[in-house]
Amino acid sequence: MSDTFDSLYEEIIRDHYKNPQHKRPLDSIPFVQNPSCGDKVRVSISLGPDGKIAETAFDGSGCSISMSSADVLAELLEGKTLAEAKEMVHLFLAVLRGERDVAELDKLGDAMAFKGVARLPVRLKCAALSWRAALEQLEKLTGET
Amino acid sequence: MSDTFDSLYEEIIRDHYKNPQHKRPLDSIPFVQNPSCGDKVRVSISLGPDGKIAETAFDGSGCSISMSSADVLAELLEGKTLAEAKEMVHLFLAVLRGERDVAELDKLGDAMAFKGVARLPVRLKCAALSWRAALEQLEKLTGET
Amino acid sequence: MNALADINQKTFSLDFSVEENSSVARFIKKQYPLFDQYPHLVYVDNAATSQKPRSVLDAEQGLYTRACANVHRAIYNLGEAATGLYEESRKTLAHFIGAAPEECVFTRGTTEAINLLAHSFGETLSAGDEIILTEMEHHANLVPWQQLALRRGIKLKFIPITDEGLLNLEALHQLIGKRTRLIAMTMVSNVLGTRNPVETVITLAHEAGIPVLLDAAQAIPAEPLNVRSLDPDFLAFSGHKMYGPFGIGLLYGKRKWLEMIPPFMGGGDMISEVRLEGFTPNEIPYKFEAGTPPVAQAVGIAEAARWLEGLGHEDLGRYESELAQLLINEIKDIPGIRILGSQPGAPQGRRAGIVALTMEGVHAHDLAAYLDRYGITVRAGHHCAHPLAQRLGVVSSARVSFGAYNTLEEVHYIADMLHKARKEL
Amino acid sequence: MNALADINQKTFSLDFSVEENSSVARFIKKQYPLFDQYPHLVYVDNAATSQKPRSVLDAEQGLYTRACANVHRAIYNLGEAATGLYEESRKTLAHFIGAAPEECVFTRGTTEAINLLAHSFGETLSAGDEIILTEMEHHANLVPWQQLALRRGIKLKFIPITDEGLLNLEALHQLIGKRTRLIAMTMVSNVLGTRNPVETVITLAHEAGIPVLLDAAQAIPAEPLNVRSLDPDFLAFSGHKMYGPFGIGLLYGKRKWLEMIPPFMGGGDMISEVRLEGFTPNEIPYKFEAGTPPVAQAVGIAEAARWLEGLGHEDLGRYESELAQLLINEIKDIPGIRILGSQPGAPQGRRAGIVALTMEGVHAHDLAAYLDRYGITVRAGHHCAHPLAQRLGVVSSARVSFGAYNTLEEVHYIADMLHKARKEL
Ligand SMILES: Cc1ncc(COP(=O)(O)O)c(C=O)c1O
Ligand SMILES: Cc1ncc(COP(=O)(O)O)c(C=O)c1O
Repeated sequence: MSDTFDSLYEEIIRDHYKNPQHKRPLDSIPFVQNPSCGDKVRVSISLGPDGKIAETAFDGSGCSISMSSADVLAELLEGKTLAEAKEMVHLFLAVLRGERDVAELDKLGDAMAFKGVARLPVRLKCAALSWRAALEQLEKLTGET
Repeated sequence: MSDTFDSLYEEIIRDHYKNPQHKRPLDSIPFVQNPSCGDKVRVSISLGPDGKIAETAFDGSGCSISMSSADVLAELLEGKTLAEAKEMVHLFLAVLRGERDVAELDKLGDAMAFKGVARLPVRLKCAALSWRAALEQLEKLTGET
Repeated sequence: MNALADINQKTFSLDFSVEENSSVARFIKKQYPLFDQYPHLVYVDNAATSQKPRSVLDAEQGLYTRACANVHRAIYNLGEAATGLYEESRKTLAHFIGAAPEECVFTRGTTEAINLLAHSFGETLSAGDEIILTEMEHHANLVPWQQLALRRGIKLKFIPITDEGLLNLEALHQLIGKRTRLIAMTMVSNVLGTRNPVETVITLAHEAGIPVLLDAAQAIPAEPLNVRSLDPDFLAFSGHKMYGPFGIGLLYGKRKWLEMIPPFMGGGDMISEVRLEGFTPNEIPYKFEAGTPPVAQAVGIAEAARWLEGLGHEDLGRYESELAQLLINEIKDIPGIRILGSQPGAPQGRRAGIVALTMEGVHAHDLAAYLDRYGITVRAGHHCAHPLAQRLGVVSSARVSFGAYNTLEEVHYIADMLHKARKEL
Repeated sequence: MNALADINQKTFSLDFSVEENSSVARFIKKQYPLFDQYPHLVYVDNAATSQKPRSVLDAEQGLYTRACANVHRAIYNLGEAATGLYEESRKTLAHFIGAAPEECVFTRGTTEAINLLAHSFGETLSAGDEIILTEMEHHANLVPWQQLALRRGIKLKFIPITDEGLLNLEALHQLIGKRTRLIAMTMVSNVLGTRNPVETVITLAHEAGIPVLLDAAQAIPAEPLNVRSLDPDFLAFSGHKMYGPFGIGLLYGKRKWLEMIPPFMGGGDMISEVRLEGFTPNEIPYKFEAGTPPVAQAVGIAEAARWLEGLGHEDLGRYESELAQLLINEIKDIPGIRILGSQPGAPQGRRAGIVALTMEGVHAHDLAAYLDRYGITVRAGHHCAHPLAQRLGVVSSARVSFGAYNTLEEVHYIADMLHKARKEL
């Protein structure tokens, strides 16, 4: 991966971190935590009348990777069906686990900025945090509908 | 240590092993065991009217080192006072533990044949077995007198 | 002997004659720095520990010289590299035995793995529950259960062995009862060399809903194991007996079991959250890995696994069995010699490359010391299996155990020296 | 700086200026193969693990290439050599801390040592008994006691800390009671760097007849310890934090305690005799060393101890404290920076070479990742001390911790990069 790419990715990550579009105080949703640093995040997902995701928001504290990743996630999920959303989240987590190729992140909008992080076994836990939180919510919504 | 010495030592060890002078069936004395191989030996010490050791015998099963060492021990103790005997046993065990110089074994008759063994951390446990057994008996006798 | 084989063949093969495989072994021996040092050493104490090939030593050193950092929490590159290598090693071992990485817990060795279970699995048992072992267990798979029995009032039962050193499977049917909670047994006896019919035991046990722990310390260097097809619930082995470093081993456990049983040791990495009042355990396998793990040794055992796979793992085991058989043939008529365990043509399984023997009138220590003068390293003692020694009526025996670098010539040489010992001792 | 010192000085000295000691450090750095690989790396995560000097790696390799065998039961020469080296290593470490060899138990590290005690010593306790810890313990000296508390109904009490990160010794008087059975505490905090007044605690405890366990994981690389003068009842440390290998550590225990408490793990070497019905433990220290020990790693940690002694152990610790103090001076005025723990001139003890800090508005992960780009390895997180982090009101902090190879130039460089980070992040 070249330096130019790296800094493009960094730019995306920094932007979502410094100017998150989907961060707002939430409550009554449990936090998901990263035991190794104490970072925590929770995600709320609400469906529209068409059964598609109308709004995704997050809340929490953490490093630039975990917070920007949450913002990217929120942006990505809006407008998707539950099935599409789950597939995307599974794909992202599978890439981080090394089970699928990093190139597949290209399918996930700004999430492609985490290609570099996917090679870092410690930091990928930061990146995964909000996606794990989203998965819990998506499963819950699927159960309810 | 030269080969000539080594074989002199071996000669002494073999002789005590093949033709022990002090081995006979004993009973009512507990065996002392070497956990790493199951070898066991017990030693009986009897005092004469002069308070000196009149007879020492041993009984048990084990390798040439443990059995010859027991015979050497028995030979050495006879005729000694309890105090002298204990000092000798302590010296022998201290040499094996590496706390005193092997050259000091020269003071202990045929026990000098175990100089080579003293360098072998595993086998020195075989050599020490009967001396540990003797020490128990000597302590007991000291308590009684 | 085929001179060509000496040059071209680098893996064992069942298609080879024993002479050809022996020349592979000669080739392999060159990969061992210890044999550079002692070219004439006939090292046949592989059941105690194996020698380590250069690639394993290099892998371990490489971690120290290129990626030395503590794992799991270091954000910096060096730490990411160390964590990556550590987790890669877990994946390599998982692949080696057909498991998922999270089912693989790094331990110091077989002993720690079994103690972990005796505590963690043990905490799920109640007084009166029963565990079935065999009469041929190594102390590592006996004492931890005796300690558990004392702690929690568990009852231990033992599958008896026949005079030939084979498991009496008939008896197992009687032993299995309503309170049986675990069968824990060795796959290969470190004294008898018997390869136990663990497949049959596992089937029987699972029919009765009982989990099985296999002590694979001796099996792992001798045969490829696949936990999906073999289907044990737990499996334990040590790195140092499979050409890997000291201080590392593995406990495999089926996911459902590892998730169910409580953690063993407490400390860093095994927790998810800690308050002064209590803690929440981490997910598997980390829940069982307290404290800084042996990072370099993990990299070493992974390299050993790759090394074993690369040289024809199964064929190597067969070759070692063959050497054992040849040795037995050459020494069985020495007057007063007794070979422990099953004799040629025994019904159950096969004998691993292990031959324990006694020579009448000669103490095993003296035999070992005698052979050592001729550069042959055999172990003498009870081989950490007191009850088995008692069952067989021997105080101590001398044991020859083969590894990947032992040759046919060495077998002949050992046999000759045993004949000589008979005359001279 | 004195150019001569660069060439002649190979040991740290209190008589030296910090510049002179720094040139010793530069000399020492050359003994580390990892720094050959990465000459510009500024490794300051020594509290997590230290790098290993060539002599330690060579000692470990040497065992494998010259004396690789299992220990304690091999009659042959190679086995005697391995056993000899292993036991020599125990003696070296015993001498290093002023103990008798049989009071020194090899473990995987600090964590295993403390878990051993929590089980073995723990078995001598009854419901309602109390153990005193502190609020600044590493999880390794907290979770094992929480587990014990759950198992046996033991009560844990905590010596509180002041806002400055010092132990509140007044409170200790209140905590000691009739049911207090142990005080277990860290000698040096891995977060705050505080060197606790363990001498005072030990005196107090012994007056009340209570034994004391010291977690010396962070203390051992920074100061020579003598268990006869310091007089703890137990002491634990890890090899990998004192320039030794992973996978080895030590538990020291006074003879009377080790003889009294039951064994922990079961297996080979820790027994004297085994029957199917039960076992008799071996003598100390073997009673606590079940299974094949990490032989090569024992040789490695012994070499590390010799290495530390050879370069001026106490003076090295002082030098590291000095570096920490200099770093604090250079960064304390950065806006929004908070240095955790005691500030210059604090009454109790001194600060080890550890500086944990937070920078307002910048997450510790991001700070660590930023510094990593400039080749500086700092740890970010809660440093395995959740309760302490909570007490201090910080989620995670970045920690700089110094070792024998860190120089004054590195301190300046780190300070510069922290200033730069403040501007750029
Ligand atoms: C104070 C303290 N205690 C215990 C430990 C645990 O040591 P290890 O992980 O080597 O067992 C550490 C290191 O992480 C420590 O800093
Ligand atoms: C069958 C068996 N189980 C367990 C062990 C114990 O292995 P370790 O000492 O590596 O823990 C051994 C080796 O001594 C063995 O042969």
